Amino acid sequence: MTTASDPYVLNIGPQHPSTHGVFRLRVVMDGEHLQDVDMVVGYLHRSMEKLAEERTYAQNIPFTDRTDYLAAMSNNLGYCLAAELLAGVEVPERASYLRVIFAELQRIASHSMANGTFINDAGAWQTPLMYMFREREKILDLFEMTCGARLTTNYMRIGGVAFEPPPEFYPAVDALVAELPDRIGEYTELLVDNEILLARARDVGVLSPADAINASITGPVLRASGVPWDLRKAEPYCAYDRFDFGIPVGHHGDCYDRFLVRLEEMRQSVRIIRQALDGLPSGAHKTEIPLALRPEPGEAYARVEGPRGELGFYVVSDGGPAPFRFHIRAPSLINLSLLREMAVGSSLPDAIVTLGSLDIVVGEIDR
Amino acid sequence: MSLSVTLAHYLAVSGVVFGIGIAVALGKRNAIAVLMGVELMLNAANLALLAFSRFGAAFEAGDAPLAGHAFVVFVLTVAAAEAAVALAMAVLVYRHRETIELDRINLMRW
Amino acid sequence: MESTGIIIGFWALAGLTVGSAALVFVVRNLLHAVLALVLSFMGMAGLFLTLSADFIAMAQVLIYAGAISVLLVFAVMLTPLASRDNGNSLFALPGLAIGGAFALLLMFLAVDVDWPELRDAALADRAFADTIEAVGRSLVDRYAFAFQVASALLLVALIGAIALVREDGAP
Amino acid sequence: MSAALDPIRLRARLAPRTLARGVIAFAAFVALNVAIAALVVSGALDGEWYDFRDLGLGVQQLREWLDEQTADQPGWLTDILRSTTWLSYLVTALLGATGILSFVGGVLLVLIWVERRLIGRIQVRRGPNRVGPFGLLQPVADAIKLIQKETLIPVGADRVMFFLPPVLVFIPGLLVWAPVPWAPHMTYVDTNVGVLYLVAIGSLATLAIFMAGWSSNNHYALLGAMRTVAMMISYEIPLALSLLTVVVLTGSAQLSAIVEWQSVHNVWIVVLLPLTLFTFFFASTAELNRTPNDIAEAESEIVAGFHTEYSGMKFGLFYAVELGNAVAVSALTAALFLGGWSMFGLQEWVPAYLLFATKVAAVYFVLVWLRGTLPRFRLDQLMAFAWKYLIPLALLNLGVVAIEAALFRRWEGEGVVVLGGFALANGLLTVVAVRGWARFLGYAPEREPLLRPTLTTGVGGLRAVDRMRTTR
Repeated sequence: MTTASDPYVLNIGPQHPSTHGVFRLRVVMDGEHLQDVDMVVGYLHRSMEKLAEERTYAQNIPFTDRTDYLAAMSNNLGYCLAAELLAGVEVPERASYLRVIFAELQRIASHSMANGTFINDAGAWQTPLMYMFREREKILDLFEMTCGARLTTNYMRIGGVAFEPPPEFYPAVDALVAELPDRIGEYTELLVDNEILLARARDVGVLSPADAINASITGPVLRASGVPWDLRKAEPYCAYDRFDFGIPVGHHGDCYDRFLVRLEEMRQSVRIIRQALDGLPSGAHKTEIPLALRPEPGEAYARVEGPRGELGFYVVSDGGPAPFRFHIRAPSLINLSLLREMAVGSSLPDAIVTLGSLDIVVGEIDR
Repeated sequence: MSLSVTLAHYLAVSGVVFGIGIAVALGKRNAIAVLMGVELMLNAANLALLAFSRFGAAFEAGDAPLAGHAFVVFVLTVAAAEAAVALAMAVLVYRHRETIELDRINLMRW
Repeated sequence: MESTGIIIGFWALAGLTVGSAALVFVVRNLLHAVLALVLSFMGMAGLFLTLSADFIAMAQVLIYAGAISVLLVFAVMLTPLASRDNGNSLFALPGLAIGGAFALLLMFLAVDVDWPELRDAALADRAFADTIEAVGRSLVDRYAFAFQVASALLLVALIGAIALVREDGAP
Repeated sequence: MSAALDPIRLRARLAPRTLARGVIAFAAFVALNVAIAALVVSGALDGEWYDFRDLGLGVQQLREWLDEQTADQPGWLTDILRSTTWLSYLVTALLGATGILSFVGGVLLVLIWVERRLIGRIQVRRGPNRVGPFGLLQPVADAIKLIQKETLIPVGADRVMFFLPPVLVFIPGLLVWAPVPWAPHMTYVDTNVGVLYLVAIGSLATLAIFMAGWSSNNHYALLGAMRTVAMMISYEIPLALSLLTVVVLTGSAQLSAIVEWQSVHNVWIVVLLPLTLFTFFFASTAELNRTPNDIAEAESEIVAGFHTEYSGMKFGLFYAVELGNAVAVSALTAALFLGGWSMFGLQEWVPAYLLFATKVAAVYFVLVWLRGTLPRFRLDQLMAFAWKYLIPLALLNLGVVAIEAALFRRWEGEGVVVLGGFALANGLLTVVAVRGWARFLGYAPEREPLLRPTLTTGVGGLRAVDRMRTTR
């Protein structure tokens, strides 16, 4: 006979504690079980790609801050790489190293946030989140010290970085780098092998390597599925080919692996920062370029390994001072695309944990 | 006028509740409501048993002073069992017929 | 029983019990009827307390107000397409008549018969201080067999209920 | 913990003046205690109404005095009321009710602050510290804010059933305090069905919560209510079984008698029945909707569960009841498992109710600690844990303890030896049963080692995945 209850529609969001912004899941549920998931995006759409066509290349850098507002540095970097590729601008060695340092600091900050909110979604009442915010806060202090802003940094420039870090930056970052492994060890003690977290996240939201590749999923989510793919290794930009680091690869492809992969990436980022600080060359931090950059007509696509995955910027020039076409390959949006496949058939708490493990930033999804 | 409460008071309350139980059990369409009537009747019986146990001189047996209480324990057991099975049956009937109105469950087969 | 507390308690609780039992018949919403029923059960537990049956009163609260009422609510919830009203059947009037007749008969018997009941001092002597031990002893001593049968009945009811509502293909 | 407190490390900078004041205060404290000790030793307090160690004595004597006064003076009032003891009943009932109400009210106001401060400390932040000294008035400010707020009624809500639950859940929240033994003579309702009373009271809130969820006309609320009801029903069984285990061991369902038993045998039941304490505590957290079992109001999933639609003071009542129940469970844990007011003879010196309150605070701290630390389970995991794990273990434990209790009655003479043996046996049983049953159910973490992510330096696509699989 038929089941005793009828499916009903539940709107998770746009205002809900676990949608990480304004994002809506329209869920068809049978009791606690999900029969269908529909993702409704667009609440935060600011038409950045269109706006960029009206502004000069340099003026577009602040916009990239506002897409993925948790990883502004990586966004700056990706865009500047694309613009440099398009205009053929050489970047000084020191600028490349500084870019690596700040991008990796940003990765640690972003992964702290990602793991913290993930654990929060799994039900730990804010404590791990607060712990991870503590480290993120120190990193944001470093950013503020260097460029005056904490969240929307606007630090990278076409041809280098905007400012030389102040003298007090180096002892602070040394102290942080020395401290971070202990802090990450603290999270490991609190959370890894935690029975409840294992019960909640192990074998939940499993994504097979083939599915992940077919859906063009990137970043920690892809690596957690077992695919060893990292642009910093596959297609080294800046100075990544000069550093010794590993890329963590998971074996189950579940939420727990995503969490562990992010945790391990934080450790590797600390390694990279340490090496970059040790080998920081002297010289100019920026190549002088004309204020109104007018690249030759053509197109360029540059991609970086952002905290959320492959962050690509596609810029087309018609010879004018503003891009003719500007497109952002937002990893959050593409990683989110398989949520339906991962969540349908599981229960509501599993879906929430899966969503949390994908680490979406709605500003980037909607742009 | 005596204000004191006697056995008759309790038995009267028991009788009234029992009557209401009968009315509910006979007069309601919904199977669950009928079950509620039955529970009311059982409760009334419990009250009568306990009242006799408290007041009854004729029922005093030396070696079993609380026979009424023990009986009530059994009645409670039976009530719980009966409620579980009856409600399970109501749910089962609902699954087949999409109704639990006794007026409309009038076929011997489906 | 002449103590003031018992007299006040009896009349208040009797009013509560009978009134809310009547509400079960009167209200038009099935869930409201369940609530009225629970109120009636609670009043009944209070009446048991006035009869110095503390153990039974607690068991009444636990089983009726705590368990059976939730069971009823769940049954209502699990039958969503059935009407949620507390409508009367064709037998409403005859049922009311029969119920009223029964109530009148029982009340008449209660008042008319000269019950061989204890009074005053003899009654006060039997205000049981420790029913739980006495009931427990009688259950495992004099009524041991009945106790076993009752537990078997509960087990059978448990298995029966599970077997009835189990969906095909459920593990 | 130490790492958590690290950034707000307390640095005491003592000025000489402050130091001198502190020394004087300490000396005064010691002198006061010596005076009290002398008073206690002299025996002047024993059995008197001003015995501060047990406020119940005073009430008892007040009651006897009132009975004497009313017995000899038949007036029109006693004539109508036909009984002479009514005044003492009335007065003591009012006294007890006032005591409980003021205690619960005060506790609710203070403990909100305590909980938020503690969690703040656990979470490397400060917690409320703005309103009043140390933020102590924060709960008052919150209450005022909540009272001012508009009470929203959702469209399509069942009004009667929407308004009743906040009140209805409060009733068991207060009633549960009745049999709690504060000191040898300080129990409001010292009923000998105390434990059964607790179980019965505990089951009452279920229906109110269900009403709240159902009448809100909101899917989140209904989901929360369904979860709560399912969980409360499931966890009532291990809860009742664990309470029953204590009753079987001590031979009484009277809470004061259980504490008395622990006092007489100089042992805390937690030593004898560790598994029972675990069952009781875990089931209690489930009944309380506290982490790790707070699925009923899991804010990341179903917003606020059954009270999603409640605003203003109605929400405040739910919140307060939840907190009050947490304290009540702490009190029951302290009374049943941690020796209640007894403290190996210390209760002769220190007011017993203070000892009890200290234990309650300690257990409450554990509850807050759990809340600040653990993630939450999923509904089906919790249900499976109750039915597959806790209930069988509690039943096994009950059987073992029944045998032990029978043995204990026989050999009561050698209390220390026998109880020590039981403690050892039960501790061993706990370890063996917990691990063995877990393995029987198929949980064996050591058999399948957790696979941590592996570090590689090469990159690739699906073929690289296969390569990694084979080399692993």
